[in-house]
Amino acid sequence: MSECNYLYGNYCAEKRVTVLSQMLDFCGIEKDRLRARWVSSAEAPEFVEEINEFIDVLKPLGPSPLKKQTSKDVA
Amino acid sequence: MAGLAASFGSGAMTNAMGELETTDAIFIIGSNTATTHPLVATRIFRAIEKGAKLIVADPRKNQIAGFADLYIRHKPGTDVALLNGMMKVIMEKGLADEKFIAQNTEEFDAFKQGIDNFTVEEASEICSVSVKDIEALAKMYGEADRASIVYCMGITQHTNGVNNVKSLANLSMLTGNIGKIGTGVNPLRGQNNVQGACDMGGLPNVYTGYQPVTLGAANKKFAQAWGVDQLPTNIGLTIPEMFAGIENDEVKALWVMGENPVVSDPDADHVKKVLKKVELLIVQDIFLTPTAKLADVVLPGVSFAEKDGTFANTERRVMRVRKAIDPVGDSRQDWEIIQEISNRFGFEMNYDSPEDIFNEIASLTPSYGGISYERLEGVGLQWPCPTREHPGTPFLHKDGKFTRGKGLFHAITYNPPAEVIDDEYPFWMTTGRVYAHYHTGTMTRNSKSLDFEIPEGFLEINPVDAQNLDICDGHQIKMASRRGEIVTKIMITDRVDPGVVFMPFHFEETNVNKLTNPAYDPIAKIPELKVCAVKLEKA
Amino acid sequence: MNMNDLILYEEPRIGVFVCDCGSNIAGHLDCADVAEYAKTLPNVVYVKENLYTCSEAGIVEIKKAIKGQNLNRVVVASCSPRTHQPLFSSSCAEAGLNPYLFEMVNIRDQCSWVHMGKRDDATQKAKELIRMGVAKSAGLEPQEEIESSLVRKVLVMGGGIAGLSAAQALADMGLDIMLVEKTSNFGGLLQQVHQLDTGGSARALLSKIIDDVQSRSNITCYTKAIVKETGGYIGNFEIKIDTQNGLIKDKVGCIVVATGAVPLIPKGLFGYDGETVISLMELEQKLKKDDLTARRIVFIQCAGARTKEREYCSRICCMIGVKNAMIVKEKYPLIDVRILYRDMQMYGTHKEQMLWDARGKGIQFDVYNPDNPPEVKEGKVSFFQSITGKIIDLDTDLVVLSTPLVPRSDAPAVANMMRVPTDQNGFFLEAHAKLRPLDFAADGIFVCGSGRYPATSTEARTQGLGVASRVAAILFKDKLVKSAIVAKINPESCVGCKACLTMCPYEAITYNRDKRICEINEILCKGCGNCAATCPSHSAQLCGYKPEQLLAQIGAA
Amino acid sequence: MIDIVRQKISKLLSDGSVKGVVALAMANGHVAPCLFQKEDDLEPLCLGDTKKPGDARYPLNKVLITIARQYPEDVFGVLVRGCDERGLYVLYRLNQLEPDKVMTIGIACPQELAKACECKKPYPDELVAGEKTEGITQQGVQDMEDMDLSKRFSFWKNQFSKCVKCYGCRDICPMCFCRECSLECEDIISKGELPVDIPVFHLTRAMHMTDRCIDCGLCDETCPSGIPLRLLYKKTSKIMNAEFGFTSGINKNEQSPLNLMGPAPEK
Repeated sequence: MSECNYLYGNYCAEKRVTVLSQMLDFCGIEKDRLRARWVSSAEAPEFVEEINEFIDVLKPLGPSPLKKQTSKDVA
Repeated sequence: MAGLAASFGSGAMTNAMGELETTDAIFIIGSNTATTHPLVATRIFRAIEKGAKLIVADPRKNQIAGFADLYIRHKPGTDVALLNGMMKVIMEKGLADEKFIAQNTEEFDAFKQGIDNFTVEEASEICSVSVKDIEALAKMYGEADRASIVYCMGITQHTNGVNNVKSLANLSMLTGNIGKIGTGVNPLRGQNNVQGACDMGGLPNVYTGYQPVTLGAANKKFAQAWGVDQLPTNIGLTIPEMFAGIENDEVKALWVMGENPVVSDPDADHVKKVLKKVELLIVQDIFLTPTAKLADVVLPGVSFAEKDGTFANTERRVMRVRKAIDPVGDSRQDWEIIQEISNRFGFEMNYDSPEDIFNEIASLTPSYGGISYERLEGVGLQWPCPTREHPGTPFLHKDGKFTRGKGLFHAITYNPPAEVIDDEYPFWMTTGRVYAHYHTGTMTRNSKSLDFEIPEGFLEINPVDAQNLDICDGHQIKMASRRGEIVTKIMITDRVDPGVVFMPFHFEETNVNKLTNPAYDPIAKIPELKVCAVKLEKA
Repeated sequence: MNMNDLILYEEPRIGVFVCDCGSNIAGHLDCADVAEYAKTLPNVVYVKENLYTCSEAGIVEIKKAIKGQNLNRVVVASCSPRTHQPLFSSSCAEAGLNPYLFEMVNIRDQCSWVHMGKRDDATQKAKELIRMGVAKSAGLEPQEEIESSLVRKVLVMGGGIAGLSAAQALADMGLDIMLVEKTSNFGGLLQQVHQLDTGGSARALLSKIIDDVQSRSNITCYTKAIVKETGGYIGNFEIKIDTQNGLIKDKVGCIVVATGAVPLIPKGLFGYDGETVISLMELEQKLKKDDLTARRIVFIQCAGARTKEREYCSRICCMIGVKNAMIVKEKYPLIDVRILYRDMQMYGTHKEQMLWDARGKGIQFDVYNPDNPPEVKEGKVSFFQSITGKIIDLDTDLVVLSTPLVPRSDAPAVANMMRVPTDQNGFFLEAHAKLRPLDFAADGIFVCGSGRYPATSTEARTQGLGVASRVAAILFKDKLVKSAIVAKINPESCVGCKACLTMCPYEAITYNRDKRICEINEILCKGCGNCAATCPSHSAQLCGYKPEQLLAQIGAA
Repeated sequence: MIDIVRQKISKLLSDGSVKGVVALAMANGHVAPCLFQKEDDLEPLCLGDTKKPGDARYPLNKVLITIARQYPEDVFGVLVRGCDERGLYVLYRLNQLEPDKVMTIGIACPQELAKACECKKPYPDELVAGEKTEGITQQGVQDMEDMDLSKRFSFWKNQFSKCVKCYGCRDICPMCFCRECSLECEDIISKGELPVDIPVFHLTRAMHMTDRCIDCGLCDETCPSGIPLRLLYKKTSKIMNAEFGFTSGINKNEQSPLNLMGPAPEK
């Protein structure tokens, strides 16, 4: 965590993600749909692993029930 | 108004807004409630939370339709057919309240005969709604213990407007959903004080409280109160009649108070022509509206925040309105302007205050007889309130005792709109409102944030039609009717059916009322703003 | 209106350059197909696939296209922006295009490299990444680089070997140096050392350097002096030094922090008493004075290191322990020397060789278990020998504790004054251990020597020289030119809530009391975007990463 | 109670310690915010809630911010309840008001009002008039958390669908002071559309309220569509408390963990 190029940026982001994920959950949206991980640009394998893991979590959840339809159905 | 008056004897929302929360089914037809009447919508949402069923019938799938248990999309101008089809089902399924009909209504047989000659299949054909849906609609409304009807301009702004309303009245009487809490036929008023303006005789044929000018006793009473020998007994002119009068030189001067007919009235180009023709045009408003721009004299009125007096809202509730700030600049209270002009014409008015005027209203108007400023403290009173002891009337026609005596059934047959689609003008066009704007935008379009929200007009069109016209979302389209043409951007959406387009009328720049049909209902004189035939072409 | 602003009113004309990177990219995805796809994207008017876009030929290609095709945005899809963005954007600038209208898409590190063997997927992903980059580039705005003046003078804090070396090298380059030492003597920790690991005398080395430094006309030396205040920013630091002759105020362009570290005094550890149980540094003193009387010496490594309080490895103590053991053995061959250790940290071939030589000299090494540490009792060290499973008692008359270097007690105060961070152990934390080892995150301030982490004299000297070259790279420019990727605060909408101010790690934001708004010092701003993420009214925005630009990129995903 | 308040204001005005006092006045038949500047003009002073609890509450601090922006050198008094005082603490923290430019006239809310407001602390730290009454324990967030996920989803989807985008929640909010609002930023919130982006519109506001909301409940009172907005913001407060041990507006000088660099503080 202490390796952020901008010193504390990731800590600050993490705090906001903490709040947001719980708010999503409160609104009935699976909090697993939001994820923050710290992977440096030099860590390609870790990045792949993280993304694959995330995909494994996301797939069973299916598309978001809020996904916008292309046409606007109500006004 | 006229339709309800004919059926029930009183032309107003029969029940109180709050009662919507106590009902089992709400049938909304021709009302974009969530957008135009958010406070009524709030009650409806609460009702839904309590388990009430919501039925919405509208040619356009508006916001509140998203909450409906059943949404019916019928063709514009086919309300009577839909309602008759619905009543056919109700009668066939034995959902009619025969006891109520027998005890409290008249002319049922004539009505029944009309319905007998009509089939659900015909209704389905005319409205382009499946038989199954009409049956579901009938059952959901008919089976509810208490059911409320809510309607608005989608019902009234038709050449068949009065018939539409009478049909809704028929429906409520047929199922006994009238004269009880949580039932009724409820027209939503478009402005905060439309009801009040009508109550005050802002119609060509009545004094306050709907006392006909043709009625000798009323006439005499008012003459006496105002200290004159005699008052005219002939009925005045409606707006279309005034315009016609200007055209044939019978009307020389026009005083427009808080209206913007250049944008709001059908066939706008014609309206403009007429207003230019009239010898003296006086406009009283708070902004220099497109109509005020044509005026010879502009009188500065006051805004809501500077007003003092009473409003009567959609549920007949008379409420105090108090100024928050003193009138700005040279502007004056409307009553002061009227009084001043009257005095200059030689008829002395010497009212001291709105309360002074209100006391006169109460003394001359039976339905307002028991109301005083003192009693209006708090939440106000719903008329009729004839005596000082009367608690006001949340809902009308209690226990089937209609204002006119018995509820009157009307046999109504379906008539198509005044203008129908053909090969040359193949699209049905209907108009309405959007949430960010109010009426002709005289106020909302002067608000930076509201105008930012929706800054320009747009035409809603079904994806199928857009594809056929080979036009993309946000692009410009030329739309023409027999009366004029406009160019506007389009919004592709399946809120509307193929063959039907919708456009809001708030925008002077893309004034859809240049296209609308000025043909009006023969009784109510309300023009057919909600349906006309147009053609579309890529701009 | 200048040319740059005019671009905002032009339709974007985007040129896309897809790089094969030899086989690095083209080997794992279909670059030709990607390039073909790029042609279909909105506003893209020119697409070129290159074998190596970063080659001379590739650069010429970009420049030619900017002029010939009248491009006003350039997107290069290739490797890591960290290494190649400067090259491409400066090439754009050479062709007359504002360098901030350049956008880079990395289709190597997170695309071709991670999807090896999935050619179709990688190709598809590259297309999507380019689509996102193109979408963002259309909204890019030209930026003016930020320039400021430079004071060609350097403050070096600390007169140890690191600071001296830095001062020396900077003086060689002709810069003015203020060398500030807190104590009365230069030389730092090395003054206590007897003999260097390389064999030479510490004193000889030091006096040579100190004499040289003191003889330089462009080095002003201050002893018994303390830096009281630092303000300003790179190129223009304002400093106050408390000297024997009173307070000095001056301006310098860069600051070198070489404040060093101190050995841990092992009070309360292994019966430390300073006489029969001593520290490594005390042993150095004894060697210096030549008064070693012991016959049996036991070294205990990692004394007070790698514990709960001090988790880190001090790195150099193993080497120093072995070095001193060898000196002892050389000088007094009859002394029995044993070293008890947890694991030996003898990095580099030279030190590794030392270890073998030490064994050859008869120094005995034994492993101890930190869970069951050696015990020092009256004339005896007992420890558990895990190979034999026995408790071994060693008779001894001198125990030497190899203790770690620890941060100076005033390090937090220095960190606070300089507004630079320290790590969890209290050592100064450089901007990036691998990519920017001697820089602080705050521009113009550098670190060398043991203040950064325990270092040998050779390392400290090397770091000092390294810092000198980092400083020179800045101070020998005509003027300071800084990336325009900085945050800006819209004075119209700012409500002065100071949320950004508390979030800026570089202290680049100040509150303007008169205007009641927050303002950004663009020289100090590093473009991290913390303020933009914090501002409730979007008044703070990061140039080149505005919400609309990022959202266009996301929207195209 | 009102007499004590009137005396206090009168004193502040007469001894010149304040330039004016922002409080409530009964004028033209309704209660409205008013800036009192002369001790002789205190006749219409009132405390709101003339008829029933919550009848006339106004974000007086918001009025005060507007005035203070125009007259930054002057000291003003302001009538505060418990919630208003919490709001002041946050506004000090966010530099919208300066503590030494504000003098509070604190009044405690009667139990009835505290109950109607579901107020955790119905009195200010600095009390001038009224009796301290018990805070109310809140159950709403817990109840919502106890529902299962899909129920929560449909609940909020329905609630958010009712929004008519009137911005009443923002405009009444004593903690909203930005000149430009994210809710009107086209890049985030699509305009001209109803229902508003679900849940983006309301969650955006909630995220902005995370370390600010002082749980006064004006948003709930104002919303014409009856969306339980306060519940949403209560949840953010609960998270802030559970994760970072922070409660907005409870301590005068406490910085928000979201505005501190580095990792979350130890609980």
